[in-house]
Amino acid sequence: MSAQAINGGMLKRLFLAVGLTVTSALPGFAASLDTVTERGVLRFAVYRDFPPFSHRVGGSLEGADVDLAKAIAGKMGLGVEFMELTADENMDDDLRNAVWKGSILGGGVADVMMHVPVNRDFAQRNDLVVIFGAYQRETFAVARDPSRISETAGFPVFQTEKVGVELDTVPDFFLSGAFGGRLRENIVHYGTVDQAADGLRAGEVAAVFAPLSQLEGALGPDKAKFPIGRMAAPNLNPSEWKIGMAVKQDGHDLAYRVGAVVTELLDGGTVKAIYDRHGLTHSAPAE
Amino acid sequence: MRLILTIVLCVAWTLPGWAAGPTYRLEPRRIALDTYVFEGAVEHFTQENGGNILNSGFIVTDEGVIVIQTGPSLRYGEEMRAAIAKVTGKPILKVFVSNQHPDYFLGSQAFADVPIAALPGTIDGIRVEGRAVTENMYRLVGDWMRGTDAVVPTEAVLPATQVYGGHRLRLISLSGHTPADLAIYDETTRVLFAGGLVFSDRAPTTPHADIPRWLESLDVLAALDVAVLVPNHGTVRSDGSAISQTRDYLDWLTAALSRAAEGGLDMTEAMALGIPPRFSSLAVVQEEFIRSVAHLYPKIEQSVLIKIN
Amino acid sequence: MWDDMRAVILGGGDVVFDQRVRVTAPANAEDALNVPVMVDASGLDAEDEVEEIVVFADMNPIPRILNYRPAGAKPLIGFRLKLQQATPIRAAARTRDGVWHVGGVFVDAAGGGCTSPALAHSDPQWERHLGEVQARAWAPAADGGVRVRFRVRHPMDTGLAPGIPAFYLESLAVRDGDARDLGQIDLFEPVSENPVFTLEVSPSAGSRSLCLTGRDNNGTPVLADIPLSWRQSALP
Amino acid sequence: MKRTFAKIAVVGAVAGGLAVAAPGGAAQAAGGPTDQDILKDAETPGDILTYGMGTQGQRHSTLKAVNPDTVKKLAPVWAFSFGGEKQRGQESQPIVHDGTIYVTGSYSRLFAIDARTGDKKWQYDARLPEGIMPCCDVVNRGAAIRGDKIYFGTLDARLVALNKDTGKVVWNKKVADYQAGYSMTAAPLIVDGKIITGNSGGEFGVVGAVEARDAESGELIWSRPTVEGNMGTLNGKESTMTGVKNATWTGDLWQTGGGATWLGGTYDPETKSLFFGTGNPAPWNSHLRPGDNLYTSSTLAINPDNGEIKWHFQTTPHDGWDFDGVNEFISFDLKKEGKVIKAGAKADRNGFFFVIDRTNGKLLNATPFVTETSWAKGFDLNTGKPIYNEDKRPPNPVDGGGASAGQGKPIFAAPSFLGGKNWMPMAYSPDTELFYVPANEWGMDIWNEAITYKKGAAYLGAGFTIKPLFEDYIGALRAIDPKTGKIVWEYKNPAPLWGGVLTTAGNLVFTGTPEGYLKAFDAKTGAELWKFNTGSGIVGCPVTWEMDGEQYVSVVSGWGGAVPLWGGEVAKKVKDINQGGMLWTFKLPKT
Repeated sequence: MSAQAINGGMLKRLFLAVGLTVTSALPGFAASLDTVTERGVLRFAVYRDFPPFSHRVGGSLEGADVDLAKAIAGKMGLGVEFMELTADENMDDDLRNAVWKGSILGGGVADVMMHVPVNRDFAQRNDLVVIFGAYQRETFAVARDPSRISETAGFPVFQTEKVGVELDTVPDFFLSGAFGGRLRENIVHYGTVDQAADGLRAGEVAAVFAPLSQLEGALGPDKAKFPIGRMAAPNLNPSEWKIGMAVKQDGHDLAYRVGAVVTELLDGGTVKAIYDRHGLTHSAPAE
Repeated sequence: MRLILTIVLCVAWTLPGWAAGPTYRLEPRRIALDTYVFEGAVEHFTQENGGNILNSGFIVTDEGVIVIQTGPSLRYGEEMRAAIAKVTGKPILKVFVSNQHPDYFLGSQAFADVPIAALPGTIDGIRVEGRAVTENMYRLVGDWMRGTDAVVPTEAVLPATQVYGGHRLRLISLSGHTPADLAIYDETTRVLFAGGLVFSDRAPTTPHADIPRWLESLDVLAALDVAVLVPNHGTVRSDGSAISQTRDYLDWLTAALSRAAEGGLDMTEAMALGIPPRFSSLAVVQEEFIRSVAHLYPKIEQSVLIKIN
Repeated sequence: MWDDMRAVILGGGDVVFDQRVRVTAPANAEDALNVPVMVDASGLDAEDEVEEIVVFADMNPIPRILNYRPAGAKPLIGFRLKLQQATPIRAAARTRDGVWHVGGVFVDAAGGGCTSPALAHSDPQWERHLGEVQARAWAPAADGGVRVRFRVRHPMDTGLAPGIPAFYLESLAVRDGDARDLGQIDLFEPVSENPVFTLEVSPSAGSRSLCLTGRDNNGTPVLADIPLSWRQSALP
Repeated sequence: MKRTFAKIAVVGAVAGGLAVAAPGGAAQAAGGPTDQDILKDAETPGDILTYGMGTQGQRHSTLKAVNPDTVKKLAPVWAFSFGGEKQRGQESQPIVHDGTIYVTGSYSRLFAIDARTGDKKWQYDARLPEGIMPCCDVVNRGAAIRGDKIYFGTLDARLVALNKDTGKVVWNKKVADYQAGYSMTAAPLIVDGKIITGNSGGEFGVVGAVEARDAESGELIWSRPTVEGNMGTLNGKESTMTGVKNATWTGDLWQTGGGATWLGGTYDPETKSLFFGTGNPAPWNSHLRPGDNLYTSSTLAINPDNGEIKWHFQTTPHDGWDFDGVNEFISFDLKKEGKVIKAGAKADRNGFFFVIDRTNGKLLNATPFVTETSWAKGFDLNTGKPIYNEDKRPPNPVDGGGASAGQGKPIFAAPSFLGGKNWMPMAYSPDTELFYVPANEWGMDIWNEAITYKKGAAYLGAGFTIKPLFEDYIGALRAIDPKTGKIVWEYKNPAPLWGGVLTTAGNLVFTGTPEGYLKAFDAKTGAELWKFNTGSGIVGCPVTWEMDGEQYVSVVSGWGGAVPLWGGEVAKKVKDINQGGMLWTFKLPKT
C-alpha cells in the first residue's frame, strides 16, 4: 500500500462528486436491474426533512425509510446511495423529480423512490412510473392529553377542546367539515405534524389528529404522556392507505426484484424490526 | 514520489519491447507445514516492481489450496496460480481477500472459477472504489496492469473457524487499517496471515485508517499464540514482534499529532516533526509520516479548535 | 511564465528572489484538495517591515491564492490550498520600501484539485453550517506573538466545476480588543474548502479576545470572537 | 455622457433642487441613478431604470425613430449568451444605465453587458443551496438600480445588492426561509431610498407580505402582511394589524392564509401609493374557508412611508379556482367624458380587465378580456363584487360525485388557473390610450379531492387538467380601450403568450412568442409589421432605449416558465421548443 491508497481515496471523492455532476446533466438516467447490478449501487430517493422516515440527525441521514432502503440494498448485495428529495406541490411532481425525469435544478434521478402511496387511481394517473412493493399500511390516529380528553371520547369532544392538525391534510379536511362545521373554531393549524406535537406538549391543543407513524415519530418518548389511539371516524376518506415504492416505467425487472426483497423483509420481520427501532407501529399492508 | 513515477512512466513509454510484458518471477517460500508465502518488495508501487509489494500466500490442504490475497494485477494472479501449480497438483479451493486495497485483490481475475471470499465491508469498498483504484494502479505501474479489472469478491466472510482439509482456519473480522480487515489464523500450524493490520520493518500507511480501532485489532492479534506471522508488507517473523512494532509506531504517531495540534502547530509544522530514532529502521518512514499527517491531522486539529459561533 | 505572473500578480515594483521568504509545503500533494503551505517572511523583519504577502501558484488555473497584510502580526501565515497540477508555490513579501521579496517551493500534485467540485457539493447540509468558526489562541511565546488558528466552514467552490458558480470567502480580518487591525487576508478560489489558518498576532495588552470578521463573494458574513483565555481567566 | 447632461437638465428643470434634498445623497455622489431619476424613468428614454420602464409600469417609451415606416429594417446588433447548462426560462426585463445593460438570468444570475458591443462586463452567479423548490421554473424577472448598486432577488429568498460597476456583493439579506418554500423571482421596486419587495412561497402555510428595506443597508423598515389578523411592523416594532381578525376568515386559517405577493408591485408618485397584487388563499378547497378571505386575490394600495394599507380591491373574493391575483396594477390617466380620472388597470388571472380609481380603490369598470369567464357573469359596479356562477365553483368533495371516493365533482372552468393573463406584464400607451394585454385562451377541468398525496401522506388538494379553448390559438395579444373595456384589435398566436409587452410613441407594440419571434405590431391597427426569430421561445419583456442618438430594442430569449411544467394538453403544443438563454439587441441600420 502506498501512494495509490490516497489517490484511490481522493479519486473516489472526485469520482463521486463528478458523478453527481454528470448525472445531473443526464436527466433520463434510469436504471434497469442489470445496470444497477453492474453499478453495484442502488440509489434511493427519500424525502428531505421527513421524520421519522428520512431526516438528518447531526448530519447523518436516518429514519425508517432510510433503514429499509439499506436493508433492501443489503439483501440484494448492493451498495446504497441516497438522493434527498424536496417535496414539491404533490406526489405526481415528486415522482417526476425522483425517478422519471429529475428536478429542473439537476441532481439526476434515483433508481427507487421510497414512501410512495400504493393506490390504483394514483398509479393510473402516473403512467411513467411503476408503483409497487407496499411495505406499510398507514392510518390516522389521535394523540391526546389524557388530563383533558378521556380514552373513550370521540370527535365531538373538539366542540370544546382544541385539536391540532397539519394544514390542508385529510385530518384538517375531515374536522373542518365534520358535524356541520361545528369543530372549525377549535382546529389549530400547524405547518407540520412535528409542530402540532409541540403544540400538544405546550398545552396549546388537547389533541393532535394525524397519520399514526408521523404522530409516533413526532412524540417520540412523549408517547407515554400523550396516549395515541383511534377515534371512530365515519366518512373519513381515505381512512388508511398503503405505502410502497416507485421506479421508472421501464424498470419493471428492478421493481420485481426489489418487490421480492421487500416481501422477504416483511415476512422475515425485518421491516417490523426497523419500525420498532424507530418507535413506530408497523402494520403490514394486507393484499 | 509522484514526480519520480511520472518520469519513470515517460521512460517506460519509450522502451521498445516493453509491451511484451515483464514478469514478477514469483517464488513461493515455505514458511510452515503446507504454508507458502510470496514475498513482495518493501517499497511503494513503482514501474519496476509492478506493484509487487505485498506478501501473499497459500495453504495446501488435503482438500485443495487456500489462497490468501491475489496481488496487484491479473498478471500477478496468473503467475501466482502457475507457481502454486508447481508446488501442488491440488485444485484451488477458495481465495481470501483481506481488505479493499488494490494489491490485495486485483489478481482475482485469475481465480474467477473459485469462490473469492472477503468481509462485507471489503466487498462494499471494492464495489464502490474498485474501478477508480484500478485506474489509478494503471497510472502508477503501467503495463503490468494490462487486462486487469476489479473483481468484486463473491462470498461474504463471517467471523468463524472453518476446517479445510485438515487445517482449522480462524477467520477474524477486524478493522482500523481499512473499514474491514480480515486476519486468518491457521490453528493447525499457528501461522497468522495478519492482513493489512501488521507492518514489519516498514512504516504503516494510513489513508483509510481509524487508529483507535486499529489498536484494538492489534490487541486481538497479540492475544494469539503465533508461530509464524505473515505481515502484509515486510519481513515474515516467527513471533509477534511486528505487532508491537506496528503498535509502537501508531501510538507514537497519534500522540505526536495530538501534541502538535494541542500546541497550535500548523500542518506543515507537524510534518516537520522529528521521528524518534527507534523507527529509523522502518522502511519509507519519512514519506509515510508526512502522508499520515495529511491523512490524520485535519481531524485531530478540529478536535482542539473550539466552536465559537 | 514568470514574467507574466510577475506583471499580473505583483504589478510594478522591484522584485528580488530572497531566501528569507520561506515557503514550506510537502514535496508531494498527498491530497491535492488540501495541500498545506506555510509562508514565513519574518527573516525580512530585521531589515524592513513586511506590509503585504502575496501567495500564488504559477501553474494553477487560478494562480492567485491569497494576500495577507500583517499590520499587527508576524509576517507568517499557514493555510491549505487546492492544486490542479505540479507547480511552484510562491510567496512575494512587499516591504515598506516597495520591493517584492520572492520565495517559493515546488509541489507535485496528481491533478484534479481545482476543477473537482468541493466535497460540500455532495453534502446537502453545507448551507446550514456556512460561516461557522472553530478557533483557538495560544498564550504568547517568548517573542510575544499570540498564535491563533481558526477554521471557517465554507465550500470554497472555484467556479471551474460545471454547474457550480464560484463561491468562496473573499476576506477575513483579525482585530484585537481595541478594534486595532492585526491582519487582513484576501482569499481567492484555490484556498481549500473549510479553510484553516495559522497566524501570529500581537494584540494590545488589554485585549481579552480577538475579533474575526469576513465575508464571502455572495455577501455572507463571518463573525466570531476568539477568546484569549489566559487573559480572561487572569482578570477578576 | 450626453445622456447624463440631458438628465441633469431634466432634473434641474422639473425637480429643481429636490434631488439634492432627497435621501441617498451618497448614492448620487457615486454617480448612479437617484431616487428622482427613478421616479422620472418613464420620461427619460436614454435609460431604463425600473422594471416596467417607469414605476407606474406602463412599459411605454417616448422614442419614435423605430416606427411603422422604419421597423422593417430593424436588425440585430449583437446577441449575448447566458451560457452554461442553465438555459431555462428567461423572464427578465433588462435595466439600461450609462451604456451598461443589467439583465438577470435563470438560476439567480445577473449579467452586466456593454450596451454598445455586447461584451460582458461582469457576471454574478448566486450559489444556490440544495433543496430549493421554486414552483414555476428557476426564473428571475429583473433587477433594480439605485446609486452605485444593482439589486435582485434569488431563488433561495435572498435580496442581493451588488456594486453596479464591479459586480461585487455589497450586502446579501435573507428575506425568507427557502426551506419553508419561499423564493424570490420578481424585480424589486425602489421608492424614496427604500427597496420594496413581495414574497413568493409554496402553497402551504405561507402568508404574503410586502416589505420595505433601506436601499443602502438592506435593513428592514416596514412589513405588511397581506392576510387579515396578521401584524405589520415598522422600524422594528409592531405597527398595525392587517384588516380585522376573523372578519372574513374562520378559525386560525388567517395564520396560513396564502396571499403571496410574488410578482412585486408598481408605484404611483402622484398618489404616493404602492400597488401590490396578492395571490390566492390557502387551502385550495374554498369550502373549508367560508368568507371573502381578505386580502387574498386582491390589489392593495400601500403607503410607502409606513406600510399602511390605503385601500384594497378584491378581484376574486373567496377564490376557489387558484386565480392568483398578483397581476400588475398600472396607473394611467383615464380620459372620460372630458374629465381626467387618476385610474389604474389590472388584467387579472380571473379573466377580467379592471379599471379602478387609484385614489380610493373604487371599481370603475370590469370587463372580460378573454372569451370565457365561466366563474362569474360580471361585476356589480356598485358593490365591486363579482356576480358568481355558483355552479362553476369546484364542489366540496364531501358531497362526492367525483371519479372515486373522496373526490369532488369535476367542473369545467375558464380561464384555467394559469390565468387569462399570468405574470407577463401588459403595456399602456398614452398616445393610443389603449392597453395591450398578452392573454391566453384556456380552461380547466378542476375538482377538489381528498386523495392527493404529499410526502406520501394523504392530503387534501385540487386536481386540474388544462385544456385549450380553441384549436388554432391559445395566445392572444389584445388592445383594450380602458374607457369601454372593448377589444380594439387582437393578434392570435398558436402557443400561449408568456412574455411582456412594450409600446412606443412610434406607434408600435412589441412582444415575444414561445415560437421564438420578437414581433412588432401597429399600435393602432394590430397589423403585424416585423418579426425576428431569436432561436428559442421568448418569455421575457422587451425594452427600448436611446444611445448615441439611435434607438435600440432589447429582449431576452429562452423558453421556460410555468407552461412546460404545468400545461397538460398545452404542454404538448410547446414540447418541441428548444431552450435557450440570450439577450438580443436590435437597432436600425445607420443611413
